[in-house]
Amino acid sequence: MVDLSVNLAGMEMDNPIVPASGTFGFGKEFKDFYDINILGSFSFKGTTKDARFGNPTPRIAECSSGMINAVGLQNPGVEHVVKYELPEMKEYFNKKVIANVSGFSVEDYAYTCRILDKEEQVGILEVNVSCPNVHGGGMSFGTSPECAAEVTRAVKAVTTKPVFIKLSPNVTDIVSIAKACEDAGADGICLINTMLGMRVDIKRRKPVIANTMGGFSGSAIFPVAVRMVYQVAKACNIPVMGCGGVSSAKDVIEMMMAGATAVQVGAANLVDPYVCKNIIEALPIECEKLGINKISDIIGVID
Amino acid sequence: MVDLSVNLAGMEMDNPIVPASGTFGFGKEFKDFYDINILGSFSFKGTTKDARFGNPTPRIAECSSGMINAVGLQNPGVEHVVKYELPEMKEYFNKKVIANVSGFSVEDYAYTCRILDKEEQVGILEVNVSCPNVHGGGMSFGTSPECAAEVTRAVKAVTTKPVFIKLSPNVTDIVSIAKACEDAGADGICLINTMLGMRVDIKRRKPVIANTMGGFSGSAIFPVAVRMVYQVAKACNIPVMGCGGVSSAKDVIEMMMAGATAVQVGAANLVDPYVCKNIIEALPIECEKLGINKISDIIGVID
Amino acid sequence: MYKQGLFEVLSNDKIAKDVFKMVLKGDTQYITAPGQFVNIKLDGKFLRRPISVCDCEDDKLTIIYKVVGEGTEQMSAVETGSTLDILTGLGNGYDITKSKKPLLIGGGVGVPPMYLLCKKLVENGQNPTVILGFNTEDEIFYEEEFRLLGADVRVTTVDGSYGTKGFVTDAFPDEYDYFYTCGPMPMFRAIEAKAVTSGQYSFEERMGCGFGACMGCSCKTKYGSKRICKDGPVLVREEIIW
Amino acid sequence: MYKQGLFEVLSNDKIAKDVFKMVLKGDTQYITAPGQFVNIKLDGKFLRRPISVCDCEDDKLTIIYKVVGEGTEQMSAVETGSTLDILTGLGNGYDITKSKKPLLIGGGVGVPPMYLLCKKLVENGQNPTVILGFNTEDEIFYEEEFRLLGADVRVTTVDGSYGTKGFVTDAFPDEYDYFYTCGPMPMFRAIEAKAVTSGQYSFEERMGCGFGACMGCSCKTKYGSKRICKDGPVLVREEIIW
Ligand SMILES: Cc1cc2nc3c(=O)[nH]c(=O)nc-3n(C[C@H](O)[C@H](O)[C@H](O)COP(=O)(O)OP(=O)(O)OC[C@H]3O[C@@H](n4cnc5c(N)ncnc54)[C@H](O)[C@@H]3O)c2cc1C
Ligand SMILES: Cc1cc2nc3c(=O)[nH]c(=O)nc-3n(C[C@H](O)[C@H](O)[C@H](O)COP(=O)(O)OP(=O)(O)OC[C@H]3O[C@@H](n4cnc5c(N)ncnc54)[C@H](O)[C@@H]3O)c2cc1C
Ligand SMILES: Cc1cc2nc3c(=O)[nH]c(=O)nc-3n(C[C@H](O)[C@H](O)[C@H](O)COP(=O)(O)O)c2cc1C
Ligand SMILES: Cc1cc2nc3c(=O)[nH]c(=O)nc-3n(C[C@H](O)[C@H](O)[C@H](O)COP(=O)(O)O)c2cc1C
Ligand code: FES
Ligand code: FES
Repeated sequence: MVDLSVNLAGMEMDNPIVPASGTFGFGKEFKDFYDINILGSFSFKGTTKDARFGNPTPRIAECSSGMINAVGLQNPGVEHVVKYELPEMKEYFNKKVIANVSGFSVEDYAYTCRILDKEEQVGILEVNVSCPNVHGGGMSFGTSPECAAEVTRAVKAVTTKPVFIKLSPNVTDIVSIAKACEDAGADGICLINTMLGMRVDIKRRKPVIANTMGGFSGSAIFPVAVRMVYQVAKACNIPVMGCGGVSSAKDVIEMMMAGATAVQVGAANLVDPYVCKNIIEALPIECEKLGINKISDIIGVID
Repeated sequence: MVDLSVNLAGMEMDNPIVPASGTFGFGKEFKDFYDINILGSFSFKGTTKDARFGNPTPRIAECSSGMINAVGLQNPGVEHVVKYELPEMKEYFNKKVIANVSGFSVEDYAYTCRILDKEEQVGILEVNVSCPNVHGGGMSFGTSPECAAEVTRAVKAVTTKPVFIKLSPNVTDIVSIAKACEDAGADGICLINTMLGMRVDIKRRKPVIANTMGGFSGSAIFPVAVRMVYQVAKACNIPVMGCGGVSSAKDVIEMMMAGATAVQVGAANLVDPYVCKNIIEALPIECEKLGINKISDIIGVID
Repeated sequence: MYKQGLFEVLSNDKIAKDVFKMVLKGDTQYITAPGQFVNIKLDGKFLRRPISVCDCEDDKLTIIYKVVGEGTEQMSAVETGSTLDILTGLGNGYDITKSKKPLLIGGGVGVPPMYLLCKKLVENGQNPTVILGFNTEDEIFYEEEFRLLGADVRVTTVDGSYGTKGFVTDAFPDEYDYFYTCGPMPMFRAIEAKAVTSGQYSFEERMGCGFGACMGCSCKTKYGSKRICKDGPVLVREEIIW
Repeated sequence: MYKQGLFEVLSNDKIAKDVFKMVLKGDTQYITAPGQFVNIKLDGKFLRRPISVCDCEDDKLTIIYKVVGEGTEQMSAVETGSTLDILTGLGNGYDITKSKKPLLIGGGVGVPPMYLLCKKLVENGQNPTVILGFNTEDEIFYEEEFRLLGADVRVTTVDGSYGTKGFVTDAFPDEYDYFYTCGPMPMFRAIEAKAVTSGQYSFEERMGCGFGACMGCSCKTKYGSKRICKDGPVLVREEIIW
């Protein structure tokens, strides 16, 4: 029997598979497809201080081996999440969940994390720094080491739960940003978020996405994700949660060898709702073929 | 009849189709497939001051909808190019060619461009600033507005031919870099070069590419390319040559609507050697369907 | 409840200009209401393609689709005997408990969901009047099929090449106590201006998942934000913000 | 000269453990020398897959491939009657003008190119000796086919389950005036240590294009850099840098 368990910054997981934020809602839609308790954990929809409708539609565009989304962090706000979503979730998910937190100012992040810190169901706070900093000229927090570190410190100050900073790949030097987060006290790094992309509707002569640009994800971005996971895992001493384009057990193994302790699956859930279940079932078989007895042995084996 | 002609910084082209540097050699291999004089032009293999063998093999990895290469600028050096390749090329290509120039110091670039400036066959100098700056800690010239501008000025000082700076997409803020090049005198911008990517051979537990990482290209990167072409074309007043993931006439139209005056086709040539011919044949048909009489009318029509 | 399943293509035929009818065989038990849709995986395409259920009887599913882009182009070339991966049971569907004399209005490829709806209403003895709107004669399909269900069928064409010349609103009956519609936005606006009763509209939106997980298809309604794929595609007249 | 063409799959059968033989029909006129290869496009894969020509007669092309990854796995499932997009005429191939008593050494999936080479040498009356090296009995293929060409055939297996126990070098004949080989690197090293004549080695490298355009497959030789796909895959012993 292959041992699939991993320890992610103190959170014991039966396996490394984590549906990525924004592609799994609060788990409700997937429990009709399979028992989601088979998952290592899951990261719920990006939650902000206040409720948000998000961007105008169309919010979705198709690409080769991927898609663009411009949902714009639609969510019911942290109070609603704590009052309704988490209690309901308890009925169909009995493991610790990962809380994905977004914000538009450092105070936003701290506010939301302080509330989520009290929730026993939350195992890890995953702080998405890809949002535009409204006090910082609109560039996202994740584009500068200083801003990312500032968010990290603010969040660490209000919680005792492990804090993962989820980084944006749209940067020149991912390592410097990851290191700044580590130095500011982050317990782990999650990467990558979506890449900034755009498609044009050549019939209408307009961008497909109402918001012009959006977040590009899916198998197309896998090589960029593997590269960044590798670079960050080599440079930092905190665990990395890998994400970006994963859709098979082999992809999971590849990302773990590159340095990931756990692996998130995003867009693939939308097109194949069973993908995480299939991966969890295929992992022991693929591991056996490769002579892997304990999956945690392969984390970062690449030189 | 659809008019496919475009004027690229003064260079009149029968159509906007340009095979991208590094995927078309010096054209020799393709003339056995079709008469390459049907092309708008082509960009020849990245040429450096001295001959280079490039990186160790394996240099190639497969990805979803794309590939990674780590050729490492293998080329015979500018003297050899001028002495042998260009004269030979004259026999099978009777249009102006685009000379792709790489370097590892500002002096390198100037040296190579000064020599190529004298070549009547060369219509445009395309300066690839994705190479590591050996005097600048190894970060590529294309990652900072200052370095990119410095290269631009050095090249402009030694040539009267139009100079296009070919930018790397692996940056936080592509617009600031493009604008710095424009301000430094560039006649145009070419983008995007490859994205930094990596694959792992899970059987061998090693990176697939001997050099660990490499340049990721092919249809997978198209949405990132369209986005950057759009951003740069909106921000700059010099023409943009679009590149990245193009493999069909529709892709060409999409990139032109996003702001490109001419469109390069890279990795697609390697898997379908006839792709540029097919695109040139399909373009008038697709244009007609979309009510486009003159392809130059659609350049940057997107708001 | 929704479900992923493999369906065998029994037939795939052109029935009007750019319009194809595909009959599939598979597990249809999750298709529970007219107006629901299915989401179809196509080789080489990342996202699935949402298509309304036109008819569903035992293990047979009928869809009608128009070729408008790469995906539907590819669908039109799918051969009999091949297999498609389809998510079924998506969307709320029409609520058919609302009326005694319903009016059904389908425009273009908004016609297909009207068929199963019409069938159910006829079965319930609800006596539907059906208006099918097209631009021109060569686009018309399914007129005869609706008639065979026993409905009062009116066809309109914008250019007058067949049936009543004009828009669907030019063929409105004098009597109806409720309406159901699916079709393009301009048609919806015309109906909104003319209709005097309550009714249900079925909307389209570009979708990520089709089953409520991604928030790709949200729209604002008077009662808050709704997902077209899960809380819709059918919205009642009273909640819609135009 | 090379050429893109569509080939019809006439058969695709398993002939040994993980090893398949595929016979294709199409325009083979660009295949001009044994040791050349073809480059096969597979649905959903970005890069083509290079496979040696095993046999080529009139419009029939035979290849033999081992399932080692996703692409070859997919190839093994290709059905008879379907069509593959293939580039043909790639690579230099073996130069067969060099010898009177040649030795051919194929290891594993290095065996296939030896077949057409053997055929040509026999046709020329060059009396080849052929050594086919495998790890174990269930991997063996084509022994009989080589015998039918009229060659002196020796089979070796590492575990001794069939033929001579050991490596190909354990079955070297006393007399040969030249050698041709294709197979894995360790086998090449053993040959290099034992062979006393000149010869030709066929190399493998991960390829971008397969026709000389991308510089993806370069290797250093004593006479400068060469592209395995175009200047190779066959290199002569004297130029190789080990
Ligand atoms: C609930 C619902 C039911 C539908 N029922 C039918 C039907 O019964 N018959 C029919 O012909 N069409 C129907 N459509 C529209 C159909 O989904 C699109 O025409 C189809 O997806 C176009 O795909 P394509 O690849 O040919 O076009 P492309 O433009 O190449 O598609 C690119 C992307 O845009 C999406 N897209 C494009 N147009 C639409 C659209 N109008 N609505 C939603 N997504 C779109 C595609 O799904 C794909 O993700 C329905 C749409 C929805 C949302
Ligand atoms: C000139 C030449 C001739 C060949 N002839 C034969 C033959 O006759 N029979 C046979 O079984 N095999 C042959 N091979 C090897 C064959 O190309 C690979 O086994 C095959 O490409 C693996 O593809 P895959 O998708 O199954 O493996 P994957 O590992 O999934 O492939 C991933 C990528 O790596 C490349 N790759 C993987 N292994 C190799 C390799 N050994 N050499 C080159 N590229 C590789 C693939 O082409 C693909 O681009 C030859 C290779 C070359 C270069
Ligand atoms: C529809 C959609 C919504 C997303 N919403 C969020 C979000 O709320 N918070 C977040 O951190 N990431 C969000 N993401 C990013 C994913 O969590 C993930 O980082 C990214 O999609 C890359 O992984 P993938 O290629 O597997 O999709 C979203 C992605 C998609 C496709
Ligand atoms: C094998 C290979 C070699 C390349 N060599 C060069 C080069 O020498 N100079 C350069 O500027 N770009 C080079 N590129 C980048 C391409 O010109 C192009 O910018 C990039 O591949 C994106 O386009 P594509 O997605 O169409 O391939 C190379 C790309 C490939 C695939
Ligand atoms: S398409 Fe995903 S929620 Fe509707
Ligand atoms: S594979 Fe492209 S040059 Fe050899």
